[in-house]
Order: sequence, then structure tokens, then C-alpha cells
Amino acid sequence: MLEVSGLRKVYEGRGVEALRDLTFRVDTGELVCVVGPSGCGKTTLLRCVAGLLRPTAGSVRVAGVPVTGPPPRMAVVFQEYGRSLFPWMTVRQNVELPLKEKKVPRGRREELVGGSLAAVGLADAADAHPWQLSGGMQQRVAIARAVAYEPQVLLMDEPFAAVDAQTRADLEDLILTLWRDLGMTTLFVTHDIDEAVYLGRRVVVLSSSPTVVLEDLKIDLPPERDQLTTRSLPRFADLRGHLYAQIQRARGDR
Amino acid sequence: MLEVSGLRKVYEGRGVEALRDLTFRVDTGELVCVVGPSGCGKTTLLRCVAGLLRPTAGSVRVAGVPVTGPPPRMAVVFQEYGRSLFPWMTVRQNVELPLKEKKVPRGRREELVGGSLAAVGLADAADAHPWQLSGGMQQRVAIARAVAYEPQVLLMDEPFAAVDAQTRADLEDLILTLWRDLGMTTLFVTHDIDEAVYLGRRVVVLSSSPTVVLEDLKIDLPPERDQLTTRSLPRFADLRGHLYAQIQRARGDR
Amino acid sequence: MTGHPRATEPPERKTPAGPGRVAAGVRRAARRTLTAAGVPVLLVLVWWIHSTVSASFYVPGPDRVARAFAETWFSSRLVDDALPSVVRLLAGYALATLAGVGLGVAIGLSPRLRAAAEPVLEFFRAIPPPVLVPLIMLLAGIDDGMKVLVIASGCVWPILLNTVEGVRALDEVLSDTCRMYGVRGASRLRHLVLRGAGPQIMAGLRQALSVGIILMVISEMFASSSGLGFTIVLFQRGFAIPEMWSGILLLGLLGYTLAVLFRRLERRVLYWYYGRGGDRA
Amino acid sequence: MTRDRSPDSPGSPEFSRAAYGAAGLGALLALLEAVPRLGLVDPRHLPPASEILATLAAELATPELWAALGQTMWGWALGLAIAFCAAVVAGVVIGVVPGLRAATRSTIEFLRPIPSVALIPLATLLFGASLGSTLLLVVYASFWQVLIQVLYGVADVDAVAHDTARSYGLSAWSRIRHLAWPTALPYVMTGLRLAAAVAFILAVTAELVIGSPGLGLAIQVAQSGGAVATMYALVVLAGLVGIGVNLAVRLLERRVLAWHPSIRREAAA
Amino acid sequence: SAEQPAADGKDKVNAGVIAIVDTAPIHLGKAKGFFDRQNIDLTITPVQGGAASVSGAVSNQFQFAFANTTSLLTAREQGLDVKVVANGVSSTGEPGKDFGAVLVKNDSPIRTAKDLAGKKVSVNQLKNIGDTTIRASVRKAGGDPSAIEFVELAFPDAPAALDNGRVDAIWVVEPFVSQALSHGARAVSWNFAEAVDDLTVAMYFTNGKTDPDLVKRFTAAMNESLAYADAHPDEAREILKSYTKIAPEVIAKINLPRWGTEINRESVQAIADLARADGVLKNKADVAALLP
Ligand SMILES: Nc1ncnc2c1ncn2[C@@H]1O[C@H](COP(=O)(O)OP(=O)(O)OP(=O)(O)O)[C@@H](O)[C@H]1O
Ligand SMILES: Nc1ncnc2c1ncn2[C@@H]1O[C@H](COP(=O)(O)OP(=O)(O)OP(=O)(O)O)[C@@H](O)[C@H]1O
Ligand SMILES: [Mg+2]
Ligand SMILES: [Mg+2]
Repeated sequence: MLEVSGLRKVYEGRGVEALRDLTFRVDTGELVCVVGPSGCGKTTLLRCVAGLLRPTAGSVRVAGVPVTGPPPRMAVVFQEYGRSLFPWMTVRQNVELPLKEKKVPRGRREELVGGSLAAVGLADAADAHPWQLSGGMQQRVAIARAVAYEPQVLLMDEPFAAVDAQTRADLEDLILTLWRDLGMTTLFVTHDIDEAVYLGRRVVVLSSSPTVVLEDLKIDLPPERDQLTTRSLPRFADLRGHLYAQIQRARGDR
Repeated sequence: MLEVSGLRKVYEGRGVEALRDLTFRVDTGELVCVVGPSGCGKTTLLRCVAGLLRPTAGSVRVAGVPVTGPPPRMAVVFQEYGRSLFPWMTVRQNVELPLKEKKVPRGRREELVGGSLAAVGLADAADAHPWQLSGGMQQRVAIARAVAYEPQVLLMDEPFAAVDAQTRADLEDLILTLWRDLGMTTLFVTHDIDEAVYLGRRVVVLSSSPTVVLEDLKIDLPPERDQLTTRSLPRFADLRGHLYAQIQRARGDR
Repeated sequence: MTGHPRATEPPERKTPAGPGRVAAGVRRAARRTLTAAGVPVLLVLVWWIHSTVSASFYVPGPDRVARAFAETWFSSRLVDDALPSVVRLLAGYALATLAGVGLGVAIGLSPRLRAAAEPVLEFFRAIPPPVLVPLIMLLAGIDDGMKVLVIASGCVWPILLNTVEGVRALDEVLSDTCRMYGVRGASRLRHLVLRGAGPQIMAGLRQALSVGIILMVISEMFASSSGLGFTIVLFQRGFAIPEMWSGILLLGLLGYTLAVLFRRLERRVLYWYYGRGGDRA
Repeated sequence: MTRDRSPDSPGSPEFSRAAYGAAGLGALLALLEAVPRLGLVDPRHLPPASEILATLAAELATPELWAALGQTMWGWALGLAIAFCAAVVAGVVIGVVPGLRAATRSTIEFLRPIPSVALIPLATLLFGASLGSTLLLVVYASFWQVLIQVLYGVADVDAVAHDTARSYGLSAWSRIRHLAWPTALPYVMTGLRLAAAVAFILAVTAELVIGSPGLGLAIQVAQSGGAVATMYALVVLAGLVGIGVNLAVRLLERRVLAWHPSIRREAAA
Repeated sequence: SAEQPAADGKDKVNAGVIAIVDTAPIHLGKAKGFFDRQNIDLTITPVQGGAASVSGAVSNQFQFAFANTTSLLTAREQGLDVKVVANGVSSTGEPGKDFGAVLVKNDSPIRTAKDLAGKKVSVNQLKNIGDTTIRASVRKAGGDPSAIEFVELAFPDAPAALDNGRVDAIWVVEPFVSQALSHGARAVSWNFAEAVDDLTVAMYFTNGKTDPDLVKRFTAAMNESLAYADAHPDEAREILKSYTKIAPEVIAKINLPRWGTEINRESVQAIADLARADGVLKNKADVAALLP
């Protein structure tokens, strides 16, 4: 579904080589997590995949088609969640807008908007404006918007950074459920190694700059996951430890 | 040093009661963490303490003086780190500006700026503009700015939300070192319960809305902390479990 | 919206070295000239065809105007009439910038001052310059000082309004950051207010540039005996229509030149603003 | 403590705002009264405010003045409406369609500084001393004011918001309606305020210079008859109209920009 | 707005006329029904100055209009098809009793027209009838007209500029002459009266497209109006109150111009020659083509 090959990105202004050479693929309906040190180029990668940034070299293909602009039926949750919400719209309108664009009929739209807002715990705040919400609430609005959109490909950039531990666990399970139900191909950037292991079927570890794929790790945990049991599996701890060491290696290089 | 008594805050616009009745104190040179569910009013509390928001009722005192505007020698790391950096200044200028205002002599200033940028791992990016940095890097600039300022009181609102696990650990230790060396009174908002236990001498748990202090927990771990040993103490696990249960209770209420 | 300005300029891909680089530069310059000249050439063509089809005394053809332009302006007139006008224009513009930005910042920062000053300012803003000029003449005489003042009195509004709005719209988190770190007074002005309101102030300055040229003409309709605007009015009254149009042409060229210079300046001052858009696909 | 007012603080914001405005106008009146009375200028050339206001009151009692004002306001409203709509459409199209900005820049910068007053011969030729001439001048002058503001406004779209719109596949029209337009709106409102005044000025000036009927012609007649007090009374009337127009635009702004920092901050401050 | 017959068989005529003392006859004539009697339904549109009259007439928006001699000569020189149909206003020829004058402050060292040389003098429009006639007056008085520095100041603004010392002398017409004189200004030259004998200052004109019969009737009505106004100065003063804002006490005092029906061709020719000498006109004017 998603093929990244030889991807390289140099930001002209400062002459920063954000990505040197990335190659990996995500199959249809797969959930892959991306981890890497701060500033290694995860956001850059996501923007290239989303067709928002033109790569310096290499290519990205979605469903076999080279990406030149944002592909259809793709949803993105941006790291800068605050800026990705339209301040002139209420929460409900923000979530509803892409659905209107997709020409989802009214009834179904209301169902989707209501459902996704309830799922992220914001049913009460539907008529507030984004700037009347706390940071975590804003981030959840952005997630609700992506979820309601029912995308084929879902890109998320540290989507749970601003919420508390318990909410985070709930949202992780929400994503897992939706991913299973809708079969979305998902690329998930996170800093939380536990989260990467818990959610991902595979975890791509990026090195620090000059950025390459350090490891493409298969998560061989049982497909059915559960916050308590999965996290307490010995294999979970193994994988976690391994990834931790990898990231430390990634950072140590610089 | 910091006394919050009977603090209540109602946002007029939506009629949201963000804080109902908070009372707690932070002694001089103490490091207190605040945890609570998303949207419970942590940021609101911090803004009231910082003198940026007028409470609806109750009062805040810093060093015995009632807060009516930002008290001197206080630094804040905002949750909206991206928006708190001046886009027209380089990273160095951003960090340097408060020092210039404080009339720190040039030599000392350069030392402080260089030192704090190096401490957060951004020595290379000193001449970049904030919008040329990744999310985590921006957040670290905001931290460096607060740190270089050498405040008496330091308020931090989820300051490590956007950095990877390893960087986070490093920054935690940075804050601990500085706190010990400079004797800063610190109020630290976080979502990460482990972090709260690791850093705090006390942890204040806020309930979800209507927000009150659910618990003011003393962290009876040895004062010298270390990422490996402290986190593996049985008492650490106890405290962590206790807090987790508390937060769950806090959220369950709603 | 791939086309909004920060994204329009396609990111320059690889920068080839040596002679290739020069060639690319030449090609770029040529393309830029072509885009800049395309529409004007088209318009002149339309004008020319129109004038050959239906000749009118008041709308002479481009050839007549071009001839008049050469005869009228390639002479000492350029120095005697145009130059003093431009100097007055720049003086008035500078004055308006000072007053507009200064007053605008003060009003934008203080809701009370704004409440008190707004009706008075709106009152003066609605008074047409042609009736304001006699009043200014009463106070400032009839010489260059008056003309500079008239130009400033017109230019100041776009600058003032935009500054006020720009200052009012400052990012809250940035304001709070300044308050926390004790960035106050002049330093707050320099580092936060003027920079943060920069994009909107620039919009105002841009507006004011052409308003200034218009006011330059109007100011010279009073108590004058020379100047670009005066000459145009004189041509108009003397029914020397091609000459009049050539003067208008000169005004347009003047406006265009100033705008180009202004754009250069703006790109420098607001580099952070335009840079922020980044190189997007 | 600017952000949020405690609920018990006295005085409604609307009231105090009006009071401050009245105080400002009062100060201006006092100044205009004092300057001639103190002999700083000859009262024959600038009568004291009290005399001007008395004349204005007398003038307001005549139906001719109301007719003239009505004619001016009609030309103003019509011209402003045409200019505003045309400029918004043109501005959004130029701002949004790739390449158009670069292609039109030189033409815009060339045409913009051409003074409306220089177009008077053309206007009279085309329309004579009728509403058409006034409209031509009004539209030409106020069009640019709005256009430039729209161009700057459309360029102010937040990069992340822009990317959001693109990644959710918002159509060009949706991106204009839901992203570019709201972003540009604060700029447009400033443009509207600028254009409203310019349109009014040009409506009056056109009457003044071309002699189409209206307030400007009344001013001109007063001027050439040496009736100084009447002339200033009419000028004051023009200023009062300006205050009224601004109030209306402010009201509109509070409605359409309720989400904008400048307004929401004030609602709280 | 064209000259179609109205329902009652009258020709609709729109005349572009400046709202000043000079044009009292056409207003008076309209009030007296002189135009009705010629089957003309007259509308008087106030215009701001000579240039507006001429362009209004050329664009056929006005069938008839009023402009001063120099403006008409200039228009003619530029190839505009303007044709005079009636006299407009003439100088009384009597210094002290004319409707236009050069004024100075009472304490000014300027005593006569000759002293104007080297001084700053305001006129309402440069390169027009004001500066031409002032130069001629100064020359006649033995001064050097080339040394005068003229600046443009609208008539209403001129007295203030004189009071404030911004200029040394101002040229104004009624009602500003009487007004300023009563406030202590002093006349040093009555330029219309002095420059040329029996000067035709302004005229009514039409464009070349107007129906000759209508022109003939307009001329007749206009001449009747001129004669009537000249013979009934009180009624002329009275009509001023209807279309100007001149204060009644000023109206009572002002010097009225002479409203003869005869156009003094020699004076027009003289103005043309003076204008040519001053460089206002570039070529020798074809006065015959302009005048009827
Ligand atoms: N617009 C830009 N201009 C110049 N350099 C940039 C720009 N955006 C990002 N960079 C640089 O590219 C590198 C990678 O940035 P990116 O945002 O992709 O990192 P990231 O992996 O998402 O980091 P984080 O986890 O902190 O969000 C960084 O060094 C950053 O400074
Ligand atoms: N400007 C505002 N106007 C109205 N309501 C607001 C405003 N700011 C915050 N709130 C409301 O106040 C409550 C507390 O917000 P606050 O930002 O303090 O939460 P928080 O504890 O910091 O949450 P998070 O962990 O998600 O950042 C929320 O319900 C929020 O909707
Ligand atoms: Mg990132
Ligand atoms: Mg918060």
C-alpha cells in the first residue's frame, strides 16, 4: 500500500539533510510505528508520504501511485495539533468539514461526528471553539477528525503526546479497534517505545541524522492486544528493551 | 514560596468551571509535580500562578506577595511551546532575550545561552529559526530559555511531551541537577506518572472537573535520584501504582 | 491553494554549479520578466486596438501618448517637476509611517486609548483631502510643508489601521511569554509588537505607498506652481490630453518602481514570515 | 491580567467604550473651540466649534441637505459594494490560483497609484456629471484598498492549517471558503474600513470636482460663496458620517470575527 | 439628457454653469421664463470650473456651458469643437467698481500694480485669465510682469493665505473682493478693468453638434437674460441667494459685473495675444472660429 524507496530530503534554507536514504513498505491494512530520536526526521517522512513535501530524491508510492500531492482518502494527525484546527469553527464543525467534503450524507455524518467525539471523550465540548480547549482536548479533536474521516491510510504524528496516561491508553485501544474494523493502513509516529510495541505490527527505527532506517522490527506479539495482558508479556519487555537499546544507539551516533 | 488558596476559575465565555477549589503550597526550593486528567485545569492553574490569568476567587501568593501580574524571576515553559518561540528570532536570540532584559552581562549571557543549548542538545541549531526545527527541538528551545534564565520559580507545563524517551530521561536529569544546584522552586505539570514520581518531592493529583485537589502525595524516595536505580525501587512501583489508581479514580468520577 | 504566495515560488531544486548556474539564472530572470510584462503588454494591445477603432479626444492611442511622454518628460521637467514631487512624497510617507506605526502601536496596545481615539480618528479619516487641505493650509502655510502634511495625512490611515489591527492580533502565547520573562517597554515593542504585527504593518505600508502618490497629486492641486501632480492638472485644464495621459503613465511607473523597491524591503524584513511556509510540495 | 475580567468588575464594556469615545470627541470639540477663540487662527477662516455646530443644526433642518446627503450616501454605498465584491473575488482568485499573483503584480502596482482625480476627464466623458462618474471614481479608488488587503490576508494562511486542508482533500472551493477566507477576514475587515472611508471621500470629491449633486457640491457651493461656517458644518457632517460608518463596520466585525484573538481578547479584557 | 423634445414640445437643455456671481443672468432668465418662451426646458447643472464645463460640453452632456475666455481659447487651440453662442460676463471697466481685483494687506508696502513685480501673487488657476490680465496690468503700470511669482490658490482659500502672510497679494473675484475689502484688505489693481478695455471675461458656448435652431433660440434667451440682469441689478442680487451661499449682507455690497449682450471681439483677440505672449497659448488663436 505504502512504499517508500530511497527517500532523501534536504531542507534548502539551512542545508539540513533531514532524511538521507529511507526504504520501507507498509502493506495494506498494516499498522507500522516509527520511532527515532527527536529531530531525526519523522515528521519530515510523514509529510513526504502525505504528499505535502517534495522529496529531494527517491519516491513514495501509495497504492502503487507515485505521490505528487495528498492522495485521496488519507487522514493526517499533525504534531502541531493546535495549528491544524480551524479557530473559526467549533469542534463539531472542524470534525465535520472533511466529511462534508467527502459528500457523506447528513445523517451518517452526524453519526460519525458524534461517535468519534464521544470516543475521544469530547461529546460535551462539541460546540466549543478549539481555543477554548486544553491542549490535550485539542489533540483529541484532531484525532476525532481523522477517525471520523474513515480513511484508507492514516498518518499520525505523536498523536497522544498531550494527553494523560489513562486517556492515552483509551485512545490507543480506540485506534486498535478502528484499525481492525476498518482495515486502515496506518503509519504511527511516537516517542513512547511501549506504545510502539503495543500498537505496532512492525516498528521502524530511524537513526539520528544522517537519517536511515536503523531497524525494521517485526512485533511478534499475539494479534489481539490488551493493555494489561499484552504489556505484561515477557516478550513485550524483550522487544521494549531491544528498541530502547536501538534508540540509544541511534542517539549515541551523533 | 508558593501558596495557592481557595483558587477557583470560571471561564466566562463557555461558562466552564475549570478549577473549583484548589489549596496547596510549595515550599522554597521544593519540586512539586501536578498530575490530572486531560482538561482538568492544570494549565489554568499554572497560568493563575504565573499571574497571567485572574482567578475568579481565591488567591495565589509567591514569596508572600499576592500575585497580580507575572512575578519577577519566574520562568514558564508553556504547553504550546511552538507558539511561545519568536519566529523572527534565531534559537540563540530566543534564549538570549530574557537574559538581556535581566541585564545579564554579555560574557555571562553567552555562557548561559551556550550552556543551556548544549544541555538540551541543540548547540548545533543555535542559528536556526524555530520554524526550521522539529517539534521536539522547539520544545527543547523553550526549556533552554527557561533554564538559562536561572529563575527562582520555574513553572513547566508538560515540557517533555514532544521528545523521545531517551531525550526525556536526559532532560529530567537536567532539571533535577539544575533544581538542586540553583534551589529553584519548581511546579511541574506532567502526564507521565513515572516522571511525576521520579522528579517530584510531592505530587499533587487533581480531580477531573469540577476540579479539586484529590491528593497531595509525599514522594518518600531517597533524595538522590537516578534513572536506573530509583525507577527500580519497589517503593517507586508502589507510588506509581497508587497514583495510577488515583488518576483512574479522578477520571472515573465523570 | 497551492498558489498562495508562500508556496507559489516553487522551491528551486538542485542548484547547478558553474556555467549551468548562470544559464539557470538568466532563464529565471527571463521568465520573471515575461510574467511581469505579459499582462501589461496585453493591456496596451487592447488599448491600441480600441483607440484605432474608436478614436476619442479624451482617450488617445498609445502611440500618441508615447510620443507625448517622450516630448514631455525626457526634458528638464523630470528634474524640475517630478523630482521635487517625489521628494515630498517620500517625506510625507516617512512622516506617515512614523505617525501611523507610533500611534497604531499605542492604540493597539491600549483598549482604552482605542475607545477614546477611534471616533476622533474616524472623524478625520472621513474628511476628503480636498476640503482638508484648506484647513491644513491655515495651519501649515502653502509651501512644501503643507504638501508633505497633506500626503502624510492621507498615507497615515492604512498604516494606522493595519498597525492597530496587527497589534491587537498578536499571538497570546507570545505576549504571555514576554510578560513572564519581564520583556517590557521598549524591548517588548521591538522584539514582540513590531515584529509580530509586521506582516499587517507591511500591508498597511504597501497600501500607503500608492495612496501617497494619489495625495501627492491632490496636494499639488493647491497652492502650487510646479510638481508632477500640478503638471498633470495643468495639462488636464489646458486640454492637452495626450500629455495628461503621459503624466498618468509616469505616475503608474513611479508607483510600480516604488512597489518593486518596497517588495525587496518587505522580503528582507519579513524573511521569517515568508520562510515559515517552507518548501512545500 | 488582561485576559479575563473578574465577573464583579463594574461597568459594562460597551458602556465604558462609548464613554471613552465621547470623551475623545469632547476633547476634539474643546480644541476646535479654543483654537479660534484664543486667536491662534482667525475665526473668519476657522469659526469656533460652537458656531460650526449651530450652523450644522440649522442646515440639518433643511430638506436640501438631507437630499444631498442621501445622494452622496447612495453613490457611496453602491460604489463601495461594487468595489468590495469585485476586489474580494479578484483578490481571492489572484491569491489562490498559482502564477496569477506573479502575472498580475506589475499591472496592479502600475494601476494602483493612479489617482482617481486624474480619471475625472475620462469619467465625465463616459458618464457626464451623473452617478456613473461618481461610481467610476469611487469604485476605482476603493477597489485597490480591498484588493491589497485580501492578497495579504490570503497569503497569511497558517502552514499547518493549509496542510491539513490539503491532506483531507478539501476541494479548491472548500479551501477558499473554509480556510483562505476566514484567515483573510481580519485583513478584509481592515480593507473594508479603509475602502469605506475612501469611497466616501471619493463620492464627496467627485461631487466637489465634477459637480454631480450631493454633499460635495453643497460644500463647493458654500466654499465659493465664502460661507465658511456652512462649509465647515458640512465637513463636520462628513466626519460624523465617517464615525457612523466605522461603528457599523465594527459591529459587523464583532460578529464575523468573534473567534479572532483581537476580538476574543477584548471580550474578556 | 440629450436635446429631445419634451412632452410639451420643449427642447430639454442641460447647461453646465459655475455657481458664482457671474452666472446670475442665466438663473434669473430661467426664473423669468425667458427660456420657456424660446421653447427651452432648461436645467442648470453646477460645475466646478472651466475645464469641467468644456469636457461636459464636448461629451455632449451639456448642450451649453459657461467658461472664461482663456479656457475657451485653449480648448479651441487643442482642437476641441467649442463655439461661443453668447456673451457671459464683462468687466465694468471701472477700477474700484469691478468684480475682480488684486488685493494686499492694508499695511503692505505694495501700493500699485507696478509694485507687484517680484512678489508672490495668488491666482485661482495658473496659465489662465487671472495671471494673463495681471501681467498686462503690471506691464501697463510700468512694472516687470516676468518677475511676479504666481501660485495657485482657490478663491475661498486666498484671503486666509493673505492674512497669514503666506502670499503678498491675492487675486480674487466677488464675493471675496468685497469680503476682503471690508476686513481691511486694500486693492492695488483691478486687473480686468485695467488690462484690456471693455474685457469680455467669459462666454456661453456649445459644441459643434448642437442643432443650429436650438442655438439660435438659446442665444436669444440668453441675451434677453443678460440685458434684463444688467438692467435690474437688485433682482440679480436677489437671485444670488437662490443658488449661492453668499451671506445676504455681502450680496448687498458686492460689485456686480457688466452683463452686456455684445461680445467684444477686440478684447478676446487682445486676451489671445497676451496669452500667446505669456506662452499660455502656443499658436496664434483663430478667434473668428471661436466666436459666432
Ligand atoms: N522547514 C524546515 N526548514 C529547515 N529545516 C527543517 C525544517 N523542518 C524540519 N527541519 C529540520 O529537519 C530535521 C528533521 O525534522 P523533523 O521535524 O522531521 O523531525 P522529527 O523526527 O519529527 O522530530 P520530533 O520528534 O522532535 O518532532 C530537523 O533537524 C529539523 O531542524
Ligand atoms: N480560553 C478558554 N475559554 C474557555 N474555556 C477554557 C479556556 N481555556 C481552557 N478552558 C477550559 O478549561 C478547562 C481546563 O483547561 P486546561 O487547559 O487548564 O486543562 P489542562 O489540565 O491543562 O489539560 P491538558 O492536560 O489537556 O492540557 C477545559 O475544560 C477547557 O475547555
Ligand atoms: Mg516531529
Ligand atoms: Mg494543559
